[in-house]
Amino acid sequence: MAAKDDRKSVGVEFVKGFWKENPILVMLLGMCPTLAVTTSVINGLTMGLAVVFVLTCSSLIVSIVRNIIPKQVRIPVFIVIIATFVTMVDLFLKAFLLDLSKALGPFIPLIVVNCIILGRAEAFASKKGVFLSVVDALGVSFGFTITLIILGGIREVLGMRTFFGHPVLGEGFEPWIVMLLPPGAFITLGLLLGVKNSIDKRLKEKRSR
Amino acid sequence: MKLFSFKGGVHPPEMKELAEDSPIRKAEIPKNLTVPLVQHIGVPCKATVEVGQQVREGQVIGETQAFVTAPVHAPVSGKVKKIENVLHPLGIKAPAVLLEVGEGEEKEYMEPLGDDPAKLDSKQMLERVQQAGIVGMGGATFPAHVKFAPPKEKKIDTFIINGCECEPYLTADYRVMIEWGDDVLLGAQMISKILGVERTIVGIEENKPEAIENLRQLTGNVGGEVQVVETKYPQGAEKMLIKALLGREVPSGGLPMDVGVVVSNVGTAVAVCEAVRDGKPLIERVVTVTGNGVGKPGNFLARIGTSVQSLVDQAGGTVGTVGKLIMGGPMMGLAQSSFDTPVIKGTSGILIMQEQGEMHETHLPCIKCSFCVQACPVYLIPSRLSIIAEAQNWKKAEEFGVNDCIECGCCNYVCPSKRPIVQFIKTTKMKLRKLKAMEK
Amino acid sequence: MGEEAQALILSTSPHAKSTDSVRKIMGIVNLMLLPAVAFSIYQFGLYVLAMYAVSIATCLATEYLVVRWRKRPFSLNDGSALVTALLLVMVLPPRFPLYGVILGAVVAIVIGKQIFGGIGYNIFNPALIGRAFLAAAYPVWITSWITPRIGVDGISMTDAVSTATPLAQMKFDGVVAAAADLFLGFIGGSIGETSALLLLIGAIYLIVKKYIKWRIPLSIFLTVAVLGGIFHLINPARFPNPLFHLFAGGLMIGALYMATDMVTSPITKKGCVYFGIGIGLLVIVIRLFGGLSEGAMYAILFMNALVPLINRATKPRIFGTGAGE
Amino acid sequence: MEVILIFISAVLVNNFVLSYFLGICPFIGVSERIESSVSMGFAVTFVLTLSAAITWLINNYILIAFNVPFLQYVSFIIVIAALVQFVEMFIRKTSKTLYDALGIYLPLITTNCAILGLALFGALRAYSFIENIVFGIGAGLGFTLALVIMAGIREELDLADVPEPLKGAAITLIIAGLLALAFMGFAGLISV
Amino acid sequence: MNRRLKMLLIMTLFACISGGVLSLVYLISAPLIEANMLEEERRSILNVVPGIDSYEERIEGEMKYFECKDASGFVVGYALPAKGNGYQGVIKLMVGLTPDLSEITGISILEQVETPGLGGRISEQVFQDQFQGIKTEPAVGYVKNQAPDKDTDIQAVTGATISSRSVVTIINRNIVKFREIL
Amino acid sequence: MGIAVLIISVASMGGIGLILSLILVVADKKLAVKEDPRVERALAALPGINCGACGFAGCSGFAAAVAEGKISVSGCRPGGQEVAAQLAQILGGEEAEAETPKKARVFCSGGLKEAVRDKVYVGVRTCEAAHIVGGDKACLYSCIGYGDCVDACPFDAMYMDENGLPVVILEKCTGCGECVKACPRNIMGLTDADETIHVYCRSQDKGPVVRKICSAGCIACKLCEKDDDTGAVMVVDNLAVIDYSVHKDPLKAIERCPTKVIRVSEPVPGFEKEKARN
Ligand SMILES: Cc1cc2nc3c(=O)[nH]c(=O)nc-3n(C[C@H](O)[C@H](O)[C@H](O)COP(=O)(O)O)c2cc1C
Ligand SMILES: Cc1cc2nc3c(=O)[nH]c(=O)nc-3n(C[C@H](O)[C@H](O)[C@H](O)COP(=O)(O)O)c2cc1C
Ligand SMILES: Cc1cc2nc3c(=O)[nH]c(=O)nc-3n(C[C@H](O)[C@H](O)[C@H](O)COP(=O)(O)O)c2cc1C
Ligand SMILES: Cc1cc2nc3c(=O)[nH]c(=O)nc-3n(C[C@H](O)[C@H](O)[C@H](O)CO)c2cc1C
Ligand code: SF4
Ligand code: SF4
Ligand code: SF4
Ligand code: SF4
Ligand code: FES
Repeated sequence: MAAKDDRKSVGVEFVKGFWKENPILVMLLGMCPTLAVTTSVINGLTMGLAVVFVLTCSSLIVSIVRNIIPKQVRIPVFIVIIATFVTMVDLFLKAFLLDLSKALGPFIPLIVVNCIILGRAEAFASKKGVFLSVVDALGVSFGFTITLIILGGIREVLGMRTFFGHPVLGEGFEPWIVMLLPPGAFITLGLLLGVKNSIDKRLKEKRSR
Repeated sequence: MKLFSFKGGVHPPEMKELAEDSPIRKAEIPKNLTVPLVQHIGVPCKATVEVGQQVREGQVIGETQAFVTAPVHAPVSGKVKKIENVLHPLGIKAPAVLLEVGEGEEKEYMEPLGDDPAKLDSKQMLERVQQAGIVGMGGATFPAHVKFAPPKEKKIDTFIINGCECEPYLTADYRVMIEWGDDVLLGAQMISKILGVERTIVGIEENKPEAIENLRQLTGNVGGEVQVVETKYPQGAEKMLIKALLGREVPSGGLPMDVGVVVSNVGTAVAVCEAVRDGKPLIERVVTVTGNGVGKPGNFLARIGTSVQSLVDQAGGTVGTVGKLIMGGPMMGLAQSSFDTPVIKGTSGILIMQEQGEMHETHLPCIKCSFCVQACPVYLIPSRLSIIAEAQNWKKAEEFGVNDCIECGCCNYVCPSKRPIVQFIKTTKMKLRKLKAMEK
Repeated sequence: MGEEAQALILSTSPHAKSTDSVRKIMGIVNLMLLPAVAFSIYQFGLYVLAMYAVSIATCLATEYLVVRWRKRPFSLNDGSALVTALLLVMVLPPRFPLYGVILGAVVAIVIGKQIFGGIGYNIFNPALIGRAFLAAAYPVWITSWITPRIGVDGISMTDAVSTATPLAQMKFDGVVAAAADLFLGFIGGSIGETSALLLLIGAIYLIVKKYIKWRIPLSIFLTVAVLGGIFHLINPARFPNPLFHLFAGGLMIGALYMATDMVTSPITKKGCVYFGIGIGLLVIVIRLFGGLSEGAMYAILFMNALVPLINRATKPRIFGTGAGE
Repeated sequence: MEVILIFISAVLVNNFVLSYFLGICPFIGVSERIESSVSMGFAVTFVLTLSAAITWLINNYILIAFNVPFLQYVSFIIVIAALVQFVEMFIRKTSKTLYDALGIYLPLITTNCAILGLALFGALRAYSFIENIVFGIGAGLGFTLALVIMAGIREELDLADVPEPLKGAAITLIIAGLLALAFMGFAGLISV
Repeated sequence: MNRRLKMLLIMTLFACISGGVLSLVYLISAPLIEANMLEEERRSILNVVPGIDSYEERIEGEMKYFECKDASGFVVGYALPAKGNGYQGVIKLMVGLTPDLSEITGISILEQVETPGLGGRISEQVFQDQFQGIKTEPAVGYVKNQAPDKDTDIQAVTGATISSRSVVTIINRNIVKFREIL
Repeated sequence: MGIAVLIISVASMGGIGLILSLILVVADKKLAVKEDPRVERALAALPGINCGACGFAGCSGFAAAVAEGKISVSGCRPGGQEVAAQLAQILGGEEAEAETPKKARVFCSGGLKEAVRDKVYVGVRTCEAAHIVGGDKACLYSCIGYGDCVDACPFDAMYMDENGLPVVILEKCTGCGECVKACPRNIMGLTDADETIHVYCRSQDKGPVVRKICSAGCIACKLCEKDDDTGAVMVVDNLAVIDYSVHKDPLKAIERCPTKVIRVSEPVPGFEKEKARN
């Protein structure tokens, strides 16, 4: 049964987003940006950081105001809050990192629809205080970011022979363009998911023994 | 000429040459007979005799009052040695009367009714069929008197004698048609009279020209018509035969009588003829003993209860290493675990196959070649069914029509992956029946 | 009682089985491919032989490893991996790099087949998955062709004169090759697709053996011919004649050997016809209006994806239900 | 002609799911059975078309007219959310059958990238009103196509011997990848 | 308080706050974004019409173009934004022309979603540079896998004929339209 | 300019917000639909984000399915364990109190070592399928040994031992009876958790027959019946049976049984017999 949350260490709360409650690999949420922007590590990283910002800020606000919001308009209000932060990120990118903003295209605004999910999930776990909500949001969004980086890494290395823009595979390796295309994205994520599941299975077997 | 036929089906090697030229021989009666009390579909019989009691050939030894049932008669005169559970050809333990053959020759037959169908009374004949314990001898062993008395609202217009014998190896019906053609046709006329139908057809596969010839000639005297159908398994399945001859489709879950037809095996016709004309109950039948595992394949007129071992001995004993002992044909017959099982009313053949490596082959995943789909005579998708059944998704199997399967084995025969499709289907049907029973 | 000593075998009916087996079917398909394989080596040189060898070795090794890893019954000897290996090479350009062949073979077996559970379960044609993956990974190489019988003794990439396939010439330059040359195979193109004649001979034998469902290739050819003919009549200058369509590119090998792969084609007769029509339609659309010069591969893959739906839509009426005759 | 190209592009060439990666969550979630995938597909098509119209109006008559483009995301998403919620309530009240067939899928659609993505792409490309609606219909049908195909495949694979760790979402993603490979054949259909 | 009234108020309130906050953020970032955009535009124009001093945006009906002048105010060329479909999606580009429109002074691919490493190579400088000095009469053309021998032709990117052809077609189409305007 | 933008955006957002909330308010009033309270409560417990990851059309679909018991409470991925617990609580309130707990037992002792196998079975390796032709053991009442029961157990409470017989892990067994349903030979049976003495055979063959084909079966020698004084053991149809309603442990019978087919097993922890014995 759910132990009292305050007894859980902050660390645990933070770390669970990386594996046990990884938004992509476990909850299967936020797949669209995951697939779309991971053509390179830097894109994945930027997207991830954008999510970190939006999620943390909106978690903060949502957990503060949620008690005054009537049930029927809860979702619309949350959407407004999240969309506000998303717009900020977007404006920021346009102002300072135009190239990245172009590369990520409309997937930055799409954080809105993902974050409703995360924000809402956070909101209903009503036992949590403001602080733990933020920690939780940070954990989940960093889990998201790391997954994006892994995925982006695989695709960038195989698709462009580079990692973070630095050549890592020799000239002899002719890059597989397919990794940058939709099929590469789907297949890589599918396999990644498979790897995660089989590690989980192995861990479970080990524990049961 | 375009032959009558149906869609689907397969052409397994016929292998009839092993026994088709061997005339019907009266089989020796062994010392002991095992007469199971369940030899039909329906309510099992109860023994009406006691251990130690003397019985006469033709005497009733098992009976119940239920309608869907058929009495069992003593195949020979002798003494009741035991009444106990024995291994039945169906692979179960079932009660049987064990007889020790006595010296006496006296019989206890019923009174003959006459041999002119025109003069015979339908009701009396029907009663006789019931008393004689006649069941369908094509394999289904459904009590004949029930089949011949369809509910009033079903108008029957055609009676079909099933002379296809589409199962490979088997030649019993073929020999009967050649040697006892009169009896077959006479029996057919009697049944037609009972049913009150105008049209009587004998359907015979093209590969039995002698039988066709013989019956064509005889129909001149006795009446009825002979139609030739394509040689294709399972032409003899009644649904297929009706489709081939009349173009009618027995509805799913229905019976031939739903399309105004009754189908009977040639052996059944002979049994009816003998019961009416001679007052003889069903105590013996023609059994083909064949296969590459037996020395001299042949056709035997054997008493019910004769052990397989005894018949095999008379057919030259076994040859080589026996792999399978099958009661019935290779396509639908039941594998037996012992040579001690007795011949029963539904036993049309005993097939002994030498050991072959393939018999131990295990199956592969379905490669969706669709051979089975093309072969299935009732238009199912056996491949899908077998996969569904393998995944034990019983409900879905029902949606895919598993209960419409006639278990002909065509799909299984053609499958290059050697999938035990029929076994999957049988298991599923059993499971579904069990689940239904449990729901109630 | 003597005979009883040894145990009888118990199994359910039927006790007779046909002599067809997966292994035999695959074996014969392999055999029927051989003439075209041999001709392709004659056409394009020993390098192609090396490609076949590499592909076969990789496919078999991959299959073996995966099956062992999954602890499934040994499946190597069913011969299906060999079919995949041969067909994969047959749809590649004659000077495709060997490590590309390895990649394609691994993808074909692992992603195209084993991921779904191995033989029989795959949705898409494994060889075509391999090729489609290679096309997307190395789009330039997959469209680099050489003229047959020039530099055949050579092993390297450079000694052969590069050329365009008849379809590419048609598409980008408006040149239409002669049907006879196409039919006999004296033109550029993928390794195994060049000789329609040899492919047809093998396929006819397979049709007679009923190992391929004739409805599929027939409806593909008819659709392509009819649609191609209609467009040709509308604008002969822009659209080539139907014969050209039939014999150019991968249509022959695709229609005869790849669309007919049992595992990935419909199981009903009607379904096969729809499947064939779909492929024919897509081939024409892609060839005439798409960005690629050859659409057979994508057409087949796309229709593969539709097979479950086709099977469902054409599920036969169970005997004794609905409208009988 | 332009309209036709937009349509073909949205359905086949740049299929929303397989090429633009929009609406992946429901694509994975609701593609287990063919019946529900068909319903879901039509519900999405309906909402996409509707929101294509509404967001075009908002974009052109409010955001552009008053020169406040930065309110795009907020206004689009909130309008869509409220709209879908309203439609759901409406259908639920008016027709039980329609609700069972389509309505139950509506809430799922709000949080689906495809809807917002459509609105944003439409605004970005400055489509005309008609073009935007055709774009919406095309995107919806493209989504439906991919979803139904996937459902067919998954029903088939239900009984297959798929390696344990790959069952479910993983194999679905891989199949989506293979589908995307197959859809690459349509590329170039729209080129000038 | 009435539940429904509360719903109304809260939602409106949050919408207003959002509008307010966003407009503040926008006001801060707007100049930067504006500058970014202008800089990009300027760069692409300078790229395609070299050696100019100033340019001016003109709108004629459906068409937008830039009139480019040298230090003395002479029109030394035009920069023409254009777009059309490529292999996979829309290609946007800027093409620079001499004042009589007979010759291309340069092109610059602004946006494209072609296959990376293939059609995507139309964004490479080598490909774009080919267009310098290409004659536009009767029309720009392309050849494959060989050096062009006509002064109207460029060489297509290997394996990406369609993308290359699309670029050429887009250019031709817009030049024709532009001629009608001038 | 700045102020203008501020006012416009506040006004337009306010306008949009106002209109939309008006619509929703009106809809809330006019279009409200009554729901099954359980579904409603389940829905309230769910995240409400309609992600679709559960395979249902949104949270309400899932809630309805859960309320009808069609799917496990743990089907919501974003919700995780907490939601599952809440749902279980919501639904659990109405579940009936269970009677005496039952445990599954394996009523066959004829494993690979004990039972004679006199034929070779070829075919699908499940009990149900093998049962059609009789399996490979000579005893037609025996456990077939392909473990349908083990596969059917939803709680992982069974396994096959080296001797080819299923074993119930009594601590894990919940008495759901799935194994009983799965077994085609009626080998699996449910008994009260606190019963420890059972006859581990189902054979109705006569003694001499059993002797020939199984070294562990009931040979119907009737020693148990004769020598036991509790009256709880009887031989019916060649098989010893225990009458549990007698509520007495037939300890003598255990001693007497020559094939040790009547055995006493360790009590299940937590279910030790409380009633006084003999
Ligand atoms: C697949 C299959 C094949 C059959 N083949 C024959 C056959 O060859 N000859 C035959 O008389 N009955 C055959 N039957 C049985 C018939 O369907 C039908 O039950 C029988 O002819 C009715 O006659 P009866 O009641 O006298 O046995 C077959 C049944 C099935 C399902
Ligand atoms: C290349 C080829 C084409 C055929 N085309 C037809 C045809 O168009 N129509 C037809 O009825 N039979 C055709 N056949 C004959 C078939 O081999 C055979 O009649 C058919 O498969 C019968 O079996 P089925 O209808 O059960 O599949 C063709 C045979 C071959 C070898
Ligand atoms: C994965 C893949 C991506 C492709 N991308 C492009 C592309 O971006 N631009 C293009 O013009 N053609 C593209 N093509 C099309 C082929 O390369 C086509 O055959 C080529 O345009 C023909 O030109 P060629 O005559 O120069 O070989 C692509 C093909 C594939 C398989
Ligand atoms: C007629 C026929 C055609 C086949 N065509 C192919 C093919 O195009 N590609 C392939 O990988 N395997 C092919 N196979 C082999 C085999 O069916 C295939 O590997 C299965 O899809 C593996 O499950 C073919 C087999 C047959 C019998
Ligand atoms: S599914 Fe049944 S009826 Fe059809 S071929 Fe197989 S056994 Fe015969
Ligand atoms: S015959 Fe066998 S392999 Fe072929 S489709 Fe049927 S079940 Fe599958
Ligand atoms: S299936 Fe049920 S009764 Fe049988 S062992 Fe498992 S938990 Fe116990
Ligand atoms: S107990 Fe029943 S189900 Fe279990 S292995 Fe034995 S026969 Fe099979
Ligand atoms: S991230 Fe879920 S639908 Fe796009």
